[in-house]
Amino acid sequence: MITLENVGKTFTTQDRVVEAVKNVNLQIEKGEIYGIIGFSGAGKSTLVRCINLLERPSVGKVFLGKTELTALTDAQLRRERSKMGMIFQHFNLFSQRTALRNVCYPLEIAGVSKKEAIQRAEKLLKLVGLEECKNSYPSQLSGGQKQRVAIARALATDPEVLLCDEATSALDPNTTISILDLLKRINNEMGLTIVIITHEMKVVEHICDKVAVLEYGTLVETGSVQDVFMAPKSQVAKKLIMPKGETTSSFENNKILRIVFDGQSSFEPVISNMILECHATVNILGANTENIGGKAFGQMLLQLPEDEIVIGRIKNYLDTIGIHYEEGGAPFDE
Amino acid sequence: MITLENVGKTFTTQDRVVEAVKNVNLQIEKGEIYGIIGFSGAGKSTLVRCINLLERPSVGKVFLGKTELTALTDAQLRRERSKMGMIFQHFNLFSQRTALRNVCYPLEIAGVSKKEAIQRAEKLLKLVGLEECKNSYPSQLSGGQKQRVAIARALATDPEVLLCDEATSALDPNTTISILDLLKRINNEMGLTIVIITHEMKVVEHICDKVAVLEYGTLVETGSVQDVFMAPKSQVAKKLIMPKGETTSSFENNKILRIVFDGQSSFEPVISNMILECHATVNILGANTENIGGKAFGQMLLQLPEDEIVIGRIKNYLDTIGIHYEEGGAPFDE
Amino acid sequence: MKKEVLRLTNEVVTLLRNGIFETLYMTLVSTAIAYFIGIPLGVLLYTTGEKGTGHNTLVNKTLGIIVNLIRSIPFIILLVAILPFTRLVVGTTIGSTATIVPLIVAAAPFVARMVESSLNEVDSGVIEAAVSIGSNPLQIIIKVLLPEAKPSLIVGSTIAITTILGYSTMAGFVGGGGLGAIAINYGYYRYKKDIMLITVVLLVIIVQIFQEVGTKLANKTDKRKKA
Amino acid sequence: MKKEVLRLTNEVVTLLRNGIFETLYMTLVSTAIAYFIGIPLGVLLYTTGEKGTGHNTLVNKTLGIIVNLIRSIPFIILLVAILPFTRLVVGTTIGSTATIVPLIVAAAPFVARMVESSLNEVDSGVIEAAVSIGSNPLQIIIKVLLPEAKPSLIVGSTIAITTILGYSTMAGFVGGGGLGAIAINYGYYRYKKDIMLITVVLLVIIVQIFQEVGTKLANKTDKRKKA
Amino acid sequence: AGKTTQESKDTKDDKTITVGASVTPHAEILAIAKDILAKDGYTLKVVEYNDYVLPNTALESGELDANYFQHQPYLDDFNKENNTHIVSAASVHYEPFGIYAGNTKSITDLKEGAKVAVPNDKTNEARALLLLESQGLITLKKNAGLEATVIDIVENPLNLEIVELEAAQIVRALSDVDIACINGNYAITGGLSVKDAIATETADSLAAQSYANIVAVKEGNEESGKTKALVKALLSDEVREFMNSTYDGAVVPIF
Ligand SMILES: Nc1ncnc2c1ncn2[C@@H]1O[C@H](COP(=O)(O)OP(=O)(O)OP(=O)(O)O)[C@@H](O)[C@H]1O
Ligand SMILES: Nc1ncnc2c1ncn2[C@@H]1O[C@H](COP(=O)(O)OP(=O)(O)OP(=O)(O)O)[C@@H](O)[C@H]1O
Ligand SMILES: [Mg+2]
Ligand SMILES: [Mg+2]
Repeated sequence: MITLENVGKTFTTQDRVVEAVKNVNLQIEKGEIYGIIGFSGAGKSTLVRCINLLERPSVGKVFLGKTELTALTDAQLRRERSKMGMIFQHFNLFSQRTALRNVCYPLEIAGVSKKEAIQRAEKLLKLVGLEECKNSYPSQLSGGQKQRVAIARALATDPEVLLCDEATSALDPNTTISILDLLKRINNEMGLTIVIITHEMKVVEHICDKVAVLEYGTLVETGSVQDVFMAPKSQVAKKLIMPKGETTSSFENNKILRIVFDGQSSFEPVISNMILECHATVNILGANTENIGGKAFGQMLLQLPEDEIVIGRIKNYLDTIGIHYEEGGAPFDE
Repeated sequence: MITLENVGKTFTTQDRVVEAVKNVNLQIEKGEIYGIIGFSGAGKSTLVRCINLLERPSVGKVFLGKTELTALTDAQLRRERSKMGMIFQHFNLFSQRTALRNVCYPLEIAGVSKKEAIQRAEKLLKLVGLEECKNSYPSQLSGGQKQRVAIARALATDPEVLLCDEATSALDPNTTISILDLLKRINNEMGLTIVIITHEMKVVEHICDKVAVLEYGTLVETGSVQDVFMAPKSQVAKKLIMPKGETTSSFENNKILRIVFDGQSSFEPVISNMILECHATVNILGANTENIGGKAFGQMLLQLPEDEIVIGRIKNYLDTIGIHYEEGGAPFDE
Repeated sequence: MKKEVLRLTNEVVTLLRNGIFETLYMTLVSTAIAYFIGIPLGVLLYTTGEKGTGHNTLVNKTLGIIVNLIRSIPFIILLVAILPFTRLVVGTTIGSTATIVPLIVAAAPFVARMVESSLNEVDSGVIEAAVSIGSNPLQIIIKVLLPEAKPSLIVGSTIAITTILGYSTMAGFVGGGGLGAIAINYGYYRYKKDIMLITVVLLVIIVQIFQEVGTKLANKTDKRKKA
Repeated sequence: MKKEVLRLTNEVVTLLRNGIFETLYMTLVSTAIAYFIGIPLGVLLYTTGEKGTGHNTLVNKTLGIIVNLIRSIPFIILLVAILPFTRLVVGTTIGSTATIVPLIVAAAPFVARMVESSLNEVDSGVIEAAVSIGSNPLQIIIKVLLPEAKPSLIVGSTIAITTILGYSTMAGFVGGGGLGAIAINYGYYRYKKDIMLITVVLLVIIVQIFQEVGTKLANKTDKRKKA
Repeated sequence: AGKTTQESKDTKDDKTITVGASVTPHAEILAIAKDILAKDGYTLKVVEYNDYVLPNTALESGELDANYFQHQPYLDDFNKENNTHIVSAASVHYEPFGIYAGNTKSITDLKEGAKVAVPNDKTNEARALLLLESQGLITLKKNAGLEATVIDIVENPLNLEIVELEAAQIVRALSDVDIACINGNYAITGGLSVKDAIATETADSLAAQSYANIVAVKEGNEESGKTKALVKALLSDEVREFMNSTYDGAVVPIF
């Protein structure tokens, strides 16, 4: 669907020459959700802006399907652009239009009748949870509301390609998930190709098929999310995917917790869920569990981290899901 | 340090009356790092803007220390404001000033000599990793670079209070952590009070002492991060802190992995780390591990989720840290 | 004496009533038409300019020189120079209607520059947003540039209308009448200070009304600022 | 006949040289001083206005009316009305220097409105940023409003200087000279089309230079747009 | 009158004569006088005005040594209104006023509602109206005299539409009116010939006498060296010769 051939973009300012994008070759297939990650200033926005030629590459070619965008006349380029929606890092909403009329804009351009445009725009605003704000102007919206208007606007004309420059950066986790699910659904149903810049790895994991890692304008790693996230090769990817400081609990103390599964809880990955939800690292000293008729029986000995908050959280979690536990105790010696 | 008394703010637009903030009472102590979370549109930005009276509350009083800000003359208010730094959701950089001169601005206002201001600004830009961009104008910076300039600017005059409206939303995880560490350090060293709006729960966990949860302009929960994150009471807090979709792996299959600790790896929370880093949920069917001279011995039986990516990632992780494993196998029956 | 004053008052009232009418007629009609010409001209100047979406140095320079040419010519000379044109358009070279033609010719380039400067202030981000969707240049102009610049355009038009009202003062040269001509003919040349004063007061009131309406409208139209 | 033309040419050269000098002198000096007065005035209009940081209806309205008052008075009447003032300031009421005084008086309110409209376009976000730091009103004006509006102010000044050059044409009425007066006196009153033409060409060149410099400067100063 | 500061300033440079004048024909006539004055060791500086007020105010304030643009009735009126003290030093010429044909070729052909252009400045307008009255087209109020304006028309049998235009503009608007009253000098610079006029002020008329253009100076300066030199130069044969040859009857010397 999208092909970048040796694309490069250089900015020259008074005292710097920034090669924001360097010799990038990239192939994005139809229906793919392609994540682009990299440190701040890596050139992600520039790269994506090169796709719809908002930024004309200094060198290289850009193709949409079989069409070389970089070789088109203005009129032809406009036709190709109308197949692409874009969500900007800074939203770029029309300040003099209401939320509703912002979403209507691409529909107007596409020649949709006014009535139809409004209907569709209202539906889209509802999808992103903004039906109440439809008559508000951008200056009257919160950051996340603006971002959602931008998302609705980009989706208005059922584009074939959606370019997202941090489409969920201003959204809380819940809204983020619902927006991502929305994108995923459209991707499934309509075969929408999505290019998504993000610095939230969860977003990549949640919806991307492939991912490209940029560093100083260069593509240092590309591949399926599976491959890259499973085994990041480049230093950057490793840093992005497993940033330091995530799993550094200390175990100097000897807080031991004995958990007893007495058939009360169904056989579920209790410990995994606990670790993930409490963001806690525990040391499994011993375990002996059995699945009897879908119920969990047995016990498990955990060494807890030092952090009191985490310990509290773990206990609270176990209380919530109704698992018995005892503090202290030595490793069992069956 | 900061006290809000019955603060409310109502916006009236053509067709909506938005009570963006309703009857908020909040006490933020000196040296505290106070997180404010809530869904998009909850009123977080408005609330924080009420603290330095960028938004004058429709009702209620705002105190900084013992001073009632809402009762001050303009000149007095200016003096109080000069003790507060603010990072805006949309950065609000001076478009006609370079990065360096943006950071210099508050110093100029504070009457610092030009030379000194530049020195300090350069130091700050270095701290946020932007020494190279110091002569670039905002329009020549990436989203994250702009945000970091805004952070440096807010810190320039060593304020007593820092108000952050999503200070790291445009930053990749690594840069986020380094910025948060920077804030934490200043907080420790200088007793800086920080109010931070964020939708990244990790940010709250990483640096906040206390947290307030807003919903439709109302404070539905406040408390130490420990308490709130350990046992969120309100529905909103629960949703924010444990958003759905995080831990829904399926275990319908019967992928079993036997891990053997043969003294090669040091005694560390291998499984916890694996779960966290691979974002995987595994079911611990059985375990028997021993700590002998700091080395791990024993074995563990894990039931893996269905997702091939996750399985791949887990294996890759184990390979990386040098732990042996075998596929298949039944629960051990020692 | 008393009778004289009364008599005068009656005539003066007619004079001033006509003056007000002529002034409003000349100013409003020529402003309207000047905008009708000036907006496309200003848009063209902007879009063919360095930052415009249809950058074209040749067109831009040519247009710029034409605009500057007209702007450089003293109004009286312009008025004379286009007499044949005026006669062609309105069939006469005297009276308020004949004044409107040179007023438009003089005002349109001014308006064009004002429009150009307003468009200059439109955020480049929203233009990009429109471009990225595949809007054609005309759509960008009509649906983005002009609406986004609306508050600034309205403020500009307040300035322009007052300036055009100033030009219309010279209407006296060609028998166009209007308050300005009255002020000059009666107040200035004939030492009727009272008439001059009344006329100036009327002019101030008219300008003030334009200003108030313009400012109110601009504020109301401006959706960028918080309430 | 030939000799006549030659004699004329010699004289005309002197005439035009003086004209150019007088025009530049009047225009530049009065524009400079008009800005000196107009910027604070425009800033005051903006800051006391509805969206300004020092909103004050009374000051704003009063100032607005004064500005409109001066803007409403026909230039010739203004010129006469302030004759005593002119004499007080420059010691004479004839010549280019004497013209500068009424030019300034007429131009300053115009400049004030142009400045006001430029400031109107400054992003409210950056003003908030400055306010949040505790900047006082003067600092906001000098360090934020004016610098942020700089490109727009420069474009505005190009419009203003051309308008003031237009006003200076009327200098002929008071014996102030300048190219405009030459064009009128020779072209309009004496039907010397050739001199008029040369004069107009010179005026166009001058305006064109102002325009080029203004546009270049504005583009160079504008750091908002991408390269 | 004692010596004012202006006078003492004048004496500082008593070889430069600054004269305010209308553009045409006054400034042109002064250009001839300039050469003559040069022989007497005087430098003549001409300040051109398109305006009838400022040359007098500038003269009163001493910035001008003399002016040359007006006639006695206007001056008297000006002195009265502005409390100034300007007097005539000499009468130089007069500009016969004429009615010229526009769309209507003679006065007798004028139809109901015909348009008649007149100058819009005070003295010229009155002159034009008086001329129209003398042709029997309108009747002016008694005593209206030299201050007559359109308002003072009491009888207008043909219901003529009087259009007030800037004096120099009338020639250009000729084809838009039926007839026009035009100053001789503007007629001639505009390409008309005085001979073409369908009616003119007679040289012996009240108007011709009253409207002689004068050299005016500040009271007390009538006998000053500068004034004498200026008057002498203006009333010279060269100037008379120039007027006759250049203006073709539109500017008539009266010396
Ligand atoms: N100037 C305004 N006029 C009208 N409504 C406003 C205005 N500013 C904010 N609001 C409304 O007030 C509510 C709270 O806005 P606020 O910006 O405080 O939200 P927020 O919690 O910061 O959201 P986000 O996380 O999306 O930035 C929203 O519903 C918004 O639409
Ligand atoms: N117009 C410009 N002129 C000069 N330099 C620029 C310009 N635009 C971007 N840059 C530089 O190019 C580099 C890449 O910028 P880009 O916006 O693509 O980064 P990014 O990966 O999107 O970063 P972020 O995650 O912070 O948004 C940065 O170093 C930036 O400073
Ligand atoms: Mg970016
Ligand atoms: Mg917000």
